Amino acid sequence: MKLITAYIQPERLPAVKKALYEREVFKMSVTNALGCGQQKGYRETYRGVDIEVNLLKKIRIDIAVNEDFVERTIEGIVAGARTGKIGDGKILVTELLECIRIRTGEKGESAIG
Amino acid sequence: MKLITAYIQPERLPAVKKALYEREVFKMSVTNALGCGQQKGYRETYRGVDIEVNLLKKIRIDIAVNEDFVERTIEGIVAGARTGKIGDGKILVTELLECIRIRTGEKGESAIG
Amino acid sequence: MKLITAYIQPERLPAVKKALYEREVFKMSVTNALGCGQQKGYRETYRGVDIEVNLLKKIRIDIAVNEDFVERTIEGIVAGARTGKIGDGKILVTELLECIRIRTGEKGESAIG
Amino acid sequence: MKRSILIISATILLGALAAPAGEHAEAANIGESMAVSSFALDNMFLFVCALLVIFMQPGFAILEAGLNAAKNTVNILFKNVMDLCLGALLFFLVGYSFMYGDPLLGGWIGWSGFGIDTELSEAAGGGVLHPQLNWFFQAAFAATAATIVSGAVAGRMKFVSYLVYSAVLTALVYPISGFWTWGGGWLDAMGFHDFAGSAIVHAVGGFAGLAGAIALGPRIGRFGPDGTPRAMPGHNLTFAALGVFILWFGWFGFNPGSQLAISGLEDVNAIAQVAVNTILAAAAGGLFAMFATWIAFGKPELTMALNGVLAGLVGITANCDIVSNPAAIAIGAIAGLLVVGGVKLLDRLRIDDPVGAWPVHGLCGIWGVLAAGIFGGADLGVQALGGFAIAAWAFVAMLILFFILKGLGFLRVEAEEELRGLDIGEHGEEAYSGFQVFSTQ
Amino acid sequence: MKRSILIISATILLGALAAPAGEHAEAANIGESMAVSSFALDNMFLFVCALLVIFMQPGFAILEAGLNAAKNTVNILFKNVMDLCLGALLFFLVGYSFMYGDPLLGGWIGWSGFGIDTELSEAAGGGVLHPQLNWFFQAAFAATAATIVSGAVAGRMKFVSYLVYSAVLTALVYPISGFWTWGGGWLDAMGFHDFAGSAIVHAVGGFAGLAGAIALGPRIGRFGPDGTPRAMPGHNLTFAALGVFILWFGWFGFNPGSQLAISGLEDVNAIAQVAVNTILAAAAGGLFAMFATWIAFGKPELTMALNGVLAGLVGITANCDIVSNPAAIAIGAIAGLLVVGGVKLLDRLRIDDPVGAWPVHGLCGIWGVLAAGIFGGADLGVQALGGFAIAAWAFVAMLILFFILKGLGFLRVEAEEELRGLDIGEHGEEAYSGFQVFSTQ
Amino acid sequence: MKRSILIISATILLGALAAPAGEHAEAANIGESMAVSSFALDNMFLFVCALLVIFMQPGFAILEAGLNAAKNTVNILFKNVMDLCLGALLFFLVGYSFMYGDPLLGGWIGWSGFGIDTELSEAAGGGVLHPQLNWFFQAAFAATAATIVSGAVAGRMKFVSYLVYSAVLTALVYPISGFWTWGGGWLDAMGFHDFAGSAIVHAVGGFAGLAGAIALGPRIGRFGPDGTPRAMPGHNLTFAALGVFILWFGWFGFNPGSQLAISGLEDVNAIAQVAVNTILAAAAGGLFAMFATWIAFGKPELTMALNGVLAGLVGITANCDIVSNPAAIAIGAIAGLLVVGGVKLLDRLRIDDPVGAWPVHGLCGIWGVLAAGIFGGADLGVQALGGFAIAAWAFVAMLILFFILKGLGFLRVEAEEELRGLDIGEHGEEAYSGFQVFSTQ
Ligand SMILES: Nc1ncnc2c1ncn2[C@@H]1O[C@H](COP(=O)(O)OP(=O)(O)O)[C@@H](O)[C@H]1O
Ligand SMILES: Nc1ncnc2c1ncn2[C@@H]1O[C@H](COP(=O)(O)OP(=O)(O)O)[C@@H](O)[C@H]1O
Ligand SMILES: Nc1ncnc2c1ncn2[C@@H]1O[C@H](COP(=O)(O)OP(=O)(O)O)[C@@H](O)[C@H]1O
Repeated sequence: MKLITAYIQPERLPAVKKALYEREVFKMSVTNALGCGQQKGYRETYRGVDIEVNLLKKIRIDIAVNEDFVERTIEGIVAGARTGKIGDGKILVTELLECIRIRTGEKGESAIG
Repeated sequence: MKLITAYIQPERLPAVKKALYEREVFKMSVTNALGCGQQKGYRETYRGVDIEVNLLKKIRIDIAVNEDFVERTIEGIVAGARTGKIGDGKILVTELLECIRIRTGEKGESAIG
Repeated sequence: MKLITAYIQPERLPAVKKALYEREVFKMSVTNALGCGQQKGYRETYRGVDIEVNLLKKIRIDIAVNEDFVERTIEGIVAGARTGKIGDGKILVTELLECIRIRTGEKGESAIG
Repeated sequence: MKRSILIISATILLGALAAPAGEHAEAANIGESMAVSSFALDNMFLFVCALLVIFMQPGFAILEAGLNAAKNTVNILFKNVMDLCLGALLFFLVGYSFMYGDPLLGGWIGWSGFGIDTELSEAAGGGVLHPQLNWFFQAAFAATAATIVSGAVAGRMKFVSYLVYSAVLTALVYPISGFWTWGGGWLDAMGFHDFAGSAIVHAVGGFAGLAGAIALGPRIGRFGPDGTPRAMPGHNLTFAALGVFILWFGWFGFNPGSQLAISGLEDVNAIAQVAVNTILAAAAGGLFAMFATWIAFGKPELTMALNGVLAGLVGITANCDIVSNPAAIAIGAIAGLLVVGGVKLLDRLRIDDPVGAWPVHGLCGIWGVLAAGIFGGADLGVQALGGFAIAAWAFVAMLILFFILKGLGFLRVEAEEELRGLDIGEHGEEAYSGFQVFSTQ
Repeated sequence: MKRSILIISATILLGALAAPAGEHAEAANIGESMAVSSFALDNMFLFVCALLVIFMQPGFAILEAGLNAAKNTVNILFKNVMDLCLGALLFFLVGYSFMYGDPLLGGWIGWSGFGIDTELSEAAGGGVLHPQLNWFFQAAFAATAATIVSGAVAGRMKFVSYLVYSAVLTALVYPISGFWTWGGGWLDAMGFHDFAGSAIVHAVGGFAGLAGAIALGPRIGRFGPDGTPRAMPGHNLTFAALGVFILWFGWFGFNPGSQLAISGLEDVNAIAQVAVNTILAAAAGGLFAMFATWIAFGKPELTMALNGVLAGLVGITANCDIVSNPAAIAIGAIAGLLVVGGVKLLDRLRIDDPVGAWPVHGLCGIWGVLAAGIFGGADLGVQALGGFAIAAWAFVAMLILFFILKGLGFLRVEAEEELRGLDIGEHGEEAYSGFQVFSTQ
Repeated sequence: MKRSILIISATILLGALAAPAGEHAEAANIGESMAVSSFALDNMFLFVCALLVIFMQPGFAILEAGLNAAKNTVNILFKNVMDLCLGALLFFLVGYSFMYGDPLLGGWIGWSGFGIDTELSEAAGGGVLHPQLNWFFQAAFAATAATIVSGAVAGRMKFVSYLVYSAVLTALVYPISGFWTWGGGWLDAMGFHDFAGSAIVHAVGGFAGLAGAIALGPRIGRFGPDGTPRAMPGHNLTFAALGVFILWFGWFGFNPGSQLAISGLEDVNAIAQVAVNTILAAAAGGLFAMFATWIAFGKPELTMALNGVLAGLVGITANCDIVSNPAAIAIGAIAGLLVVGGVKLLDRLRIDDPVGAWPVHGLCGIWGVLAAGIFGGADLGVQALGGFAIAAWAFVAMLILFFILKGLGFLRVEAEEELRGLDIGEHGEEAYSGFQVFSTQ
């Protein structure tokens, strides 16, 4: 099992969800985050004093998947999130040792879906 | 060492904290998240237009533990969070390579607690 | 590749960012979190009723790095976040299997930076 | 666009003066013009004061919203909006007639037909109130009584039940006890003194709220399994503070306006004293409630100080016309202490009144009519009787209604809906879209 | 610090009375003093009502802010602040003169020089308005018309274009159609009845807003690719509700104040009736809009009920002086239903009016002048003509302006700026620093 | 419920007229009734204006709250509530007596006993003010002066120290310099003109705030190690904008109310001019501050425009009765530019005034009294002297107090408490429970 974590532009979330649904990935967790990357920030002023805003709003998506879903999940996220502009984001993949469904106590691959 | 990540219903947080305390797990980090799973969402209307809300409020808990605490931590989360209804959530377990206490610079198993 | 996750005091964020920049770590994602650890909380009252606040505000930082950056990233976080007081926080390190840049589709080590 | 009749009458007047004959006619004209002038002045005063009282509605709305969880905000706002909508329509239809009509059933209620008069039935003059404006002022009071309750029952009551409650209170319960004093009923005959309504308005609302809080039971998680109270903090204290400031402002329509006229020398004297007593009592209430929390809990607490200000205002309402400035300060200070005690008392009794409607309006409403006896020379026995009668009436009448609704299964929402918030369950609409709001309890 | 002239004149008066001779002089003195008294009373009434109308500005500001996304809050607030700043300055410079000046160009516009008079040109008396105070009252109305639009064009219009629009509306468009009726122009000559401005103020704002919404096109994501509307919920309904309460309060300056005098018996009668009709219509509007959403969507919806209150207020504005209390309830109830229908209609037409400015002010503004015919005895044909003429003027004049701005590329912000929010793009300043706010659409 | 005395007197009057004899008596009666009428009208005007000034308190409260971090909101709200509570009680006890009592110590202070009169000491008439209402109006001014400071010292001052400061200012410092002009002291004797208190109220508050900001030092992180200023944005600009709108509204009690009477022809003329000048100066201030930021920083900034509106209001306060409409626009426009410059100046001096209390109230307060000389014909030398004397008094007196508090270790909270927020440290209560709020600086 793998844990797929993606940081995307906030306004791409609906598109990513749609792309994942089409690929039969229905489960995910979403958090909002601030990101710092190649995308340069923007400037604000407040009462005449400059503020450099270089932590930009991002959305973080976490999806636990079985091995056979890894490829299509990544592909779905890319399909939904890519605009070709700096700031589109990153996908990180880590090994998932165990997954437990709290409601039933099921473990492992069957608990993921 | 393992990193245990759980997504639970927000209103179960006090119960989960209590269950973990009883099992001598005192450290954790909590984030709020939105989740999408088997639990179906609900409908809102705004000025006569339907909104389908399928990202539901969840609480994410991260706990770094030593091997001998893994079982009881999982068991504690389940004890506190389970209601038997859809939406109770998931627990994910990943391998933790290193843990450092910033204050002292301690590393490894002794830094966790 | 490694994924470095740190929980720090909110007011240390600017210092941590500065320390990381000086060490040429420019990319990161920031989330706010609530933490429970050795730092004891504080008490509030609301209309004469006590509230024990033991989930304290923390900032979570996630940084995906290549192997040769692991040491200096950890060192930078410690440099920026350490005050020597309880509550300074923790750094967790996990194995990162894959990293994908959404914009270009690049994978692996070159996608991280 | 129009021109006033008076300029014409003034012209006529000056014309008349040109003729040496008819001096009495002249004088009569002058007298009439002056009467109209006083009439206009008094009705303008009433109009302005009525507006101030109407403006108390948003004060209540955002105070109550601010002192409750974010997840119930739409519900609370909606209840306050409907209190004014329903209140105005029902007080128009029947409430006003019940309250100020001719005595019926041995003086326990009034009646003089549906709706309200549109024309003056007497000659215009100082102290004569236009029936439409008089209704306007009184309707604002009725809506105030109704809206006090919405805070006490917040977070768990079905919206439809609330509408039923609100309709019954403004159409029936408030007008009946109102008739007893202001309508010229039996309490008025006994000399009961409640100048602007500590009991008639506030205790009615406060005790109706207590009935609601009892019938509903506490919110889930408000008391631990062993009965220890647990705080459920309000989601926006800026709104709460703004609400209290607005109420304080509106109260200067409530109290001074209850003089109902300003054109006479006595009226101005009374209004001046009432206004000063009102601000002093509120200030003392806020200050002493703050000190009480500082001593009792170790830190000065804003929400209690805000309640203290309101407690001072409620406490002075019955007696502001008959007590001295220093007495007003004393009355406010005691009210500020009472409200802190009242909140703790409810906690001990495990009654969940999220905004403190009973300590503020119920308890201090009774204190206000008693203080009229203690500091203002009114008959203390009559004051106690009147306060008790009005509070008991509101409490019992509404308790019956709430238990009927409970019996019908209409009173309280499901536990799951309560936990998720009434905004989603009752209205399918959330107050703070886009904001990340925790709802962990 | 000063003392009034009247006490002196009263002394003179009493002195004069000491001399048996000169009784006519005495009487003349009395007449004059009384005229000044009425003058003072009427101007004080106008002053108070003008303040209430000015206070509607924050009502609009926070209602519109609350009904839009958090990321556009600074922009909306700024537009509302500037409506009052620009409005006051331009209505001072030329607007007032266009609206209340001597007829020009065959009665289509007025003019009598820049600025406003500083002195009374006639003898003081009841119903005589001080020119500075009269301007003060009228300027508040002009700013109201302007500010209605800012909600309709929210979330996508360039700030600089909005300033141009606001200047043109208060300096030119509103004064011209205002002149037709209130300035004594051709509609006034035909007997068109619009007491406080359902059409002259509200329909002008509502139809100008519609022109803006059409010229701009909908916000990104407001309609799906297949045209199905998608909700973009407001970020703070507490502000929205508070805004509506403030507007409701301010409306009692708008409607009763339009009587322009209170010193005569007829004035008091009119004001009393107007005030009661105003509150009843608003209450009915809110109640019926709530019922409509309950039946149509299954749950009572707050934002629609709030719009219903405003719809009732707009609907009664033209006719509150000539309809009975029950008719006022009917007018408000129908307005409450109309506003729900109007919102759905715009959705069907794929016009994006984020706060419902057209359904509330445009549609119900027209309804108000028609209702003056249906319930108040005004000539229905003239009412329909007047409503149409005013709405068409505002719509066409502003549509031309908006398309000119569009042609110049000044009208709408870039898509990326729109998605990130106008606060960052236009002002480099965010409204809720520190709060974690989602902006996923 | 009561009836006015006037209807009776009117009846008596008419009765008297029936008798041909005693025409002088008649006339005397008429004169008396008219005097009471004027008295009632003037006192009603004062009452309404006092309410408007009291309503400025929530304006200040939410403006200051909105312009600061979320973590200090409870603290700021609490300070504003206590300014009014303490202010009313202390101004009642001694402040009013210091300010309007008989000259003492060679005319540097007044005194005439504790508390306030309850009865008229002269015959009722136009321009005669009821002592209780006069106090009511003046107390509102005192509370305004006090509350200006709370913004300047926000985010780092101990609550208990703030209470001491607030008590000293309203009980002693404000009344003393107030006595110099309004109490008939030495500045009044020199002909110093400060109609509604640009210097007496606003400069006192602004310079007291400056003293506080200096004594406290800047918030942690406000200036970089090299002294470059760093922005600490306000947490809720909707509250800030609403606060400014409320202040603007309340200012129409502040300025026109300072005429203290409306019953005479001259009074109406003055009030009309004052009201129009007030709105024009505010509008110009907002517009020019916006333009200044647009040119200087590239984007129009809301918070500065809001400050510009207030700057215009403060600037016109001293001279609104003696300048023309165009001069009012010029005064406001200059104030709007001054405020932007003042904010930058403080940044350069590394003084941290979180809401700009000194640029708005201090700097533009001085500008206001100077403008009375430049545009209004007052003696410029005397104006400069008066402005300087008042500002210096407030600054020095409060600086001493603040340094005493500092010496006692009571002035500033611990660094850790400051970082976590004063709401937790001082009050154990947070303003936005449930909302996820960042506090990274
Ligand atoms: N090495 C990293 N570690 C953690 N988060 C990252 C890393 N690189 C990028 N991110 C996240 O992805 C977001 C987009 O990155 P950015 O470099 O701007 O995009 P792109 O890869 O398209 O150039 C960042 O704002 C940040 O949240
Ligand atoms: N595969 C997954 N990846 C990430 N998060 C998940 C996954 N499955 C479930 N979740 C999280 O757990 C929550 C509860 O899941 P749900 O399927 O509704 O519960 P249950 O397992 O009891 O049916 C979801 O809202 C989501 O936040
Ligand atoms: N075992 C853990 N698992 C998850 N988060 C932890 C753990 N230990 C510490 N944390 C996070 O780090 C923060 C600081 O921990 P704390 O124990 O107070 O600091 P210190 O290690 O300096 O004593 C906590 O508030 C929590 O967010």
